[in-house]
Amino acid sequence: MRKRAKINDMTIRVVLFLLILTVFAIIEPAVLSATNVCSMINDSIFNGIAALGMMTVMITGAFDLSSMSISMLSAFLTLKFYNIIGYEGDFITMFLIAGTFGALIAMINGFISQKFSLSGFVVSIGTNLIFGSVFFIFLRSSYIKTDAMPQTLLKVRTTAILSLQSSGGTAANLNIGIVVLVLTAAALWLFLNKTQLGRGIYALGGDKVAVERVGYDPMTITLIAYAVFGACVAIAGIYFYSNAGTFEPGMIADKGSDVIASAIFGGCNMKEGKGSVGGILAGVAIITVIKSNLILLGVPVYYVTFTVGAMILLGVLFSTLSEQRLQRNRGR
Amino acid sequence: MSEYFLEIRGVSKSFQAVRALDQVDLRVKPGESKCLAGENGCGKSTLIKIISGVYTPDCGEIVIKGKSYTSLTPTQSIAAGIQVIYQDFSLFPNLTVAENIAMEYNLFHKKRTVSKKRDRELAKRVVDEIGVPLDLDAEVKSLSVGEKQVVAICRALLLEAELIIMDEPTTALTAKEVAALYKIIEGLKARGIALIFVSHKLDEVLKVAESLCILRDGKNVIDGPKEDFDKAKISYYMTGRDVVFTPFQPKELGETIFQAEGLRLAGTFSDISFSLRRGEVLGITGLLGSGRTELAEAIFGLRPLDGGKLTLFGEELHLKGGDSAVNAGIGYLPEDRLTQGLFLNVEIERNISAGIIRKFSQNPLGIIDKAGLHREVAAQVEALQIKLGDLQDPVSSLSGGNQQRVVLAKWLAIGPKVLLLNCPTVGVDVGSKQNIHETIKTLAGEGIGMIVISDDLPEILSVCSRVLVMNKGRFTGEYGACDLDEETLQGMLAKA
Amino acid sequence: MKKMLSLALALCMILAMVSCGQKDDTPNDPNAGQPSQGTQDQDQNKPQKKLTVATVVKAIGSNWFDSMDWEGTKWAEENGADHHYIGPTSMDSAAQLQCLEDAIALQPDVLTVVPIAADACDALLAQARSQGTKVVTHEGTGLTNIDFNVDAFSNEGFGINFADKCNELIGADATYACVVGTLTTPAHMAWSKAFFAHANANYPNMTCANDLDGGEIVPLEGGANSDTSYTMAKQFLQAHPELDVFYVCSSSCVAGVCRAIEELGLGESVKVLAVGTASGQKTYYESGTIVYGAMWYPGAAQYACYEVGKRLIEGKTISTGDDLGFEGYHSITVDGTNIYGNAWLDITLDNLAEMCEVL
Amino acid sequence: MKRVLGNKQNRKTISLLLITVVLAVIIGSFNPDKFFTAQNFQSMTRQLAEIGIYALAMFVIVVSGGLNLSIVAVANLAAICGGSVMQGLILGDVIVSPLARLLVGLLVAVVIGVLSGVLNGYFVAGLGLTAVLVTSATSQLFQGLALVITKGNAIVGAPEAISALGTHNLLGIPYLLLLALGCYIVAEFVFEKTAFGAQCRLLGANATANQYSGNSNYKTLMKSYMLSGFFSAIGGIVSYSRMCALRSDYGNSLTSTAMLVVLMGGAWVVAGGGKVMNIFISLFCIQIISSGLTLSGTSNFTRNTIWGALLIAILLAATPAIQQRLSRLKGLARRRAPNKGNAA
Repeated sequence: MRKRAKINDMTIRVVLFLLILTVFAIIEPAVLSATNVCSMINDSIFNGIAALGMMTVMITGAFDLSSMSISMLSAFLTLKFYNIIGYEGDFITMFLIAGTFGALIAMINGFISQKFSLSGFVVSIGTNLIFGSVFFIFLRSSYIKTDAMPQTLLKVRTTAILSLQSSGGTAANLNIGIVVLVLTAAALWLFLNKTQLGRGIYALGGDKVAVERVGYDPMTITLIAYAVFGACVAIAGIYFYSNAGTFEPGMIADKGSDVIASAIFGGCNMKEGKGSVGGILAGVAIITVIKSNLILLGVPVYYVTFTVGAMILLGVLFSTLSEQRLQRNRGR
Repeated sequence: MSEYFLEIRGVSKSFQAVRALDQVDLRVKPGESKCLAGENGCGKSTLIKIISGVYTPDCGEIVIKGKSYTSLTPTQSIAAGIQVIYQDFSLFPNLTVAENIAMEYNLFHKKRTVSKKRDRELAKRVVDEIGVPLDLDAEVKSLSVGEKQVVAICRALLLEAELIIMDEPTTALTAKEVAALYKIIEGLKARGIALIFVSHKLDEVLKVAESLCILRDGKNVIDGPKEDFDKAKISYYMTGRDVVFTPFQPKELGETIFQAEGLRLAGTFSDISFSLRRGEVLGITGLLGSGRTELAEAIFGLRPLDGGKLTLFGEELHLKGGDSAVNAGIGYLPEDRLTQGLFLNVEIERNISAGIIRKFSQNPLGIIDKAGLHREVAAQVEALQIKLGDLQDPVSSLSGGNQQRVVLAKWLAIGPKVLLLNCPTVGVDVGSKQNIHETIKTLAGEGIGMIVISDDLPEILSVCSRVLVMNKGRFTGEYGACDLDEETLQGMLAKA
Repeated sequence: MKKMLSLALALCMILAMVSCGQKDDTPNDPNAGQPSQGTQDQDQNKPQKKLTVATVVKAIGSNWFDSMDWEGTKWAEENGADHHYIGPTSMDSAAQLQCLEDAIALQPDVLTVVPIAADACDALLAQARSQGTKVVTHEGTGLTNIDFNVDAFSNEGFGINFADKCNELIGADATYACVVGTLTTPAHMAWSKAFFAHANANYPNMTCANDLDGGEIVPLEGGANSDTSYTMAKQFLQAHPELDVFYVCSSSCVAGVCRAIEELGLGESVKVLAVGTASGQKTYYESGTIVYGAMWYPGAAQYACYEVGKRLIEGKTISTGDDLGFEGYHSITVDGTNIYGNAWLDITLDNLAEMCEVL
Repeated sequence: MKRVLGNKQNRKTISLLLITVVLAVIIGSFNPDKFFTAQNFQSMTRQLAEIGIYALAMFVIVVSGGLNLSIVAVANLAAICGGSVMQGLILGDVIVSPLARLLVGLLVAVVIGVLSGVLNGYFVAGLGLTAVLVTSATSQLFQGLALVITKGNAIVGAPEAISALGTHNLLGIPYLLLLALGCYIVAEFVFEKTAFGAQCRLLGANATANQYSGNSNYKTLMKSYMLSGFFSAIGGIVSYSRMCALRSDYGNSLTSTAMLVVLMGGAWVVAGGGKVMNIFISLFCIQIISSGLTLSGTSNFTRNTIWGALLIAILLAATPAIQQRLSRLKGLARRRAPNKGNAA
């Protein structure tokens, strides 16, 4: 009976994703061309990694608004670190260093909210302001030119793990970033489902009092959850800034709403400590397919924002109503 | 090696000014099932927390299998074979049954990785031992209260517990589930596991315990074998005064106040008909899943009826949820006090006035007549003698009994014509329970239509004048309270 | 309710009294009858009083606008003035308005503004001028309550230049598409409209791939960062395979559009005419995706603005041919309240290294 | 005095007031002759009036247990529709006289605000969807709608009365501040005196218990979203009066500032809590920091950091753990210096 329930939550999201994709493909067949598919996957990399991190914290019942400041700050510290040691960076250490910075920064949120029993959401509003600006008070300029960026990092955007010539003469390049997304998702899935600490995160989300009685230390679990959140968001951040080729603090600010939408769309439920890696990937797929095809479909420039808002609303309506219908005919 | 598994000698504990335990002794032999009884606030939960290592005692010693400790940590307590099943079971609703059972075992044995297969095997072994069918893959959220209890017991057994402490195990259970629990307890005793059974429900105490230790205000009152106790004596020791239950005889029966004909809610209950007359207290009882709570919520308008008619003083009622029931004068004391009945961290005054805000703000701007509201609240508090410090204190600072009186005050404030009470004395000490029963009877006398829905059979028998038995969504019988006793009523519950 | 009313009024009274008490009677003459507590500019021997100058940019934290801080400080040292560099952390006009109001409260002698939404600042600038501040804006086309607006070049000229470059480098029958930061950024819209009008007039078989709304071009919106312009450009390229060139007016969008072109392997067939810092788009010049770019050094415009302000205070008039003392502004052209320098810097592959030094 | 200080609610108000005054003095001293001027007072109060009304729109939803991310988009849409009517762009021929256009424009703006509340309310209260996702989706919906109406270019100019509201003063006090003060008095009245206010607080404290107390959550939540829409519309008109122009992408930084102010007013700390008066004081507090720091020549980065740090400090000071430590310190101080006469 549980097997059926698990699949059902996922099937609703996959059905919604396929529904939107087929409707788009009917209107504009180019949506399913190799180029566009690779392009959509590339667009989903940042959202995917960040949403995975957001989910880990949401499972413990906390909602964090400072994700973009943490990702920006970790990227900045990583780039400065490379400049100081004069190393041009590489595809492995860039993510490890950024992830560590992100984990350390995010753990501050976790510590304050757990130690003083404040809601994570409330703390994140304060720390979002601090993380986003504390380092730039003293710097003459918070901008890093392309020349000053570690050169190998700049190659991230042109490195494709799969490139083929699509029909319309446009190339289809699958960016190496997808490997990072897949590895992060796999690692997080293993951690959350296969390790005792990972189950502790679900336990903390299930019942804050019982988790201590069973033998977990709530502070450790909270710090680990925030560390995973910080690491994921930081990895997404360094990936974003390597693609951008330059560093400006304000660049990443408005990407936060998509990450939150993907997490909630992916079936993340703070009250019941629910959330799964599969659900998140489906949520990210839905948000990306909505946001990355409208111009291709010829939606006039003025109507894009309106259409995105309308589709997210209808999508949420669809998944909630079908979930409620499932709940009812399962007799619960 | 002393013949006792656990000995508590002269343990005291106080929090700031309050002295919770004063030189308490307790002895449990392996395989013995002892009941620790006492009113709410007598210190029994503090004593459990000391045994399970959550609190450290101010003085005295804890001797486990001859080894003496001045204080225990949770891990030491578990290592010594002590397991506690709390009243809320402390399970994880979002995780599966197998995982809930195996989690503490894995943590205790410092397991790093998790394998679903291993968890299922561990869980299966214990569940088969207990002999209660459980779906190991179901999420605990979807289980009934009885099933959750079994999961908690299995978790304790998995850690080879030699002493299991159960805190108020039967409060939320139905009669059938309580019977199943007793069978399990027999099984545990047979395997030499000691049992401490904390309860304030007299009938449970007599049925299960071999010996009894009663506490009052943090001190030992009496400790001895079950044989030399009966119900009256136990309540005397617990409350320090004589508590007598007499069946309720309404003085005179007035005209019909409330009429229900052919009520139907798809998949829950159908053709429910009854009438309520002035002065009587109608009791509705039935097992969990008999639809009694759904019926109450339907009458209160929270669940739209699929069929049937409700008439109050002759006029037909059309309930469309929200405030329509309250406007018509129907009050409902919900089953779960902490989440449905009260606003926990909100002041007592605002809790009591939650139902009558509209009544005291009839002017166009909706301005609340604060003085009038305050007078009404004070009157209710006075009428129900609610013991409280200041009306502005949060309601969470009150004892269980007083909290229930606050919810009752909330409903009496709306001047109800009909009052539905769903398990009115759950988690309430004997003294307050007695007091609430008296209040129900006096209210009935004053002409308010009283319907008590409960599965606490002694309560039904002592408060109600007429009893309707409900099973699987149907009324299976109507009886006068005086020609009924507990055993016959118990039998009828299970009958289809 | 009474409690609330009394508290609120008390609060306002305290602040009002405190501030009025300190205020000297004529706000725009900062040092007449200076209250007793000594301030550092007490020495009367300097011929004219120490100027306070302030600049409000679209957002702080990017090289483009920080250069206005560098040149502003340099000008202030040369002219013995206090320079204030003010701006929001995120490019949002509400945040900029708040910075602008604070800047006006500084009662500066010269105020420079680079408006996110020009008409949003118009009302406030009227107040600034009423208190005697000289308002000299940059990228402020469409503003009325200003003394002067200084631009490195005339917007039409800039747009027309790009149309000519498009014809020269891509071909007379090129299919082009314009990309702006947001549809509400006046300078970008002016350049796109000039490009469109000039192309229609002089290069008839050049076709515009953008939507048209009543004969007017509706450029693509690249958003404030390179990621949104990247996703937008990828889709537009697939929807319009016939496209030959993007004219990208917003410096923050150029990187995104170029990345999209290179990722779709269209580096040979689709080119970019870029506006923006050379250093920010260096790799795309080297890869040949950007065939021609132009920029101006905002720091120079800042220097010119302060210089114009100072001359206005000294009662001088500004006329065509004046020299504002900074490279590109040695002989300006004045057209109404608009001042154009010829501080337009072309960027091509060969002068790339030198341009990267500038910005 | 002891009774006033004793009550926990008042202690928070008094401490907030104290923090504000102390900050005013400290930050003012960086650039006294520019900070303590009527000019600066008016500029500060105009700014905090705008933030204040958006904060009210946010507070209405936070107090009933939700979050409204669409307040700015609704404000822009309401102002754009109202402004277009005022400028005669829409129904220009039907309504000719400027006064009629002004009044109808205001009415249109308020109606649009309330209607947006109905839409938000329908999804959150009717269908029970998460408020955060619904309002962030409707925010994009309303901003998109505004973009469609304005076709990207701005509506320039405003009727004389509107621009006067934004710039003129009455006896030295900006009209905007008086408008904001009016809104706060209305909000204080609603949330302290009326049934709807009490209902909102109960709904915020425990939605299930409110339902089981015979109160209709749907009606209360719908009304609170409509009230939030109403305040958003007024916020839109205030922004319009400050800019005398209308844009679809104005002000998305105001949402986070509004949340900051509502939080400082103590809204989230206790579910269903937060007093309108505390929010009003917090407004002055953050505005003094913002304007004071700009006048003293430090960048917005410093302002954001100090905002964040002050918020965390206020949150921590309210937690029981710190309060015990504080009371122990006070106890220590009292024991060491036994004060004469009054009972401690």
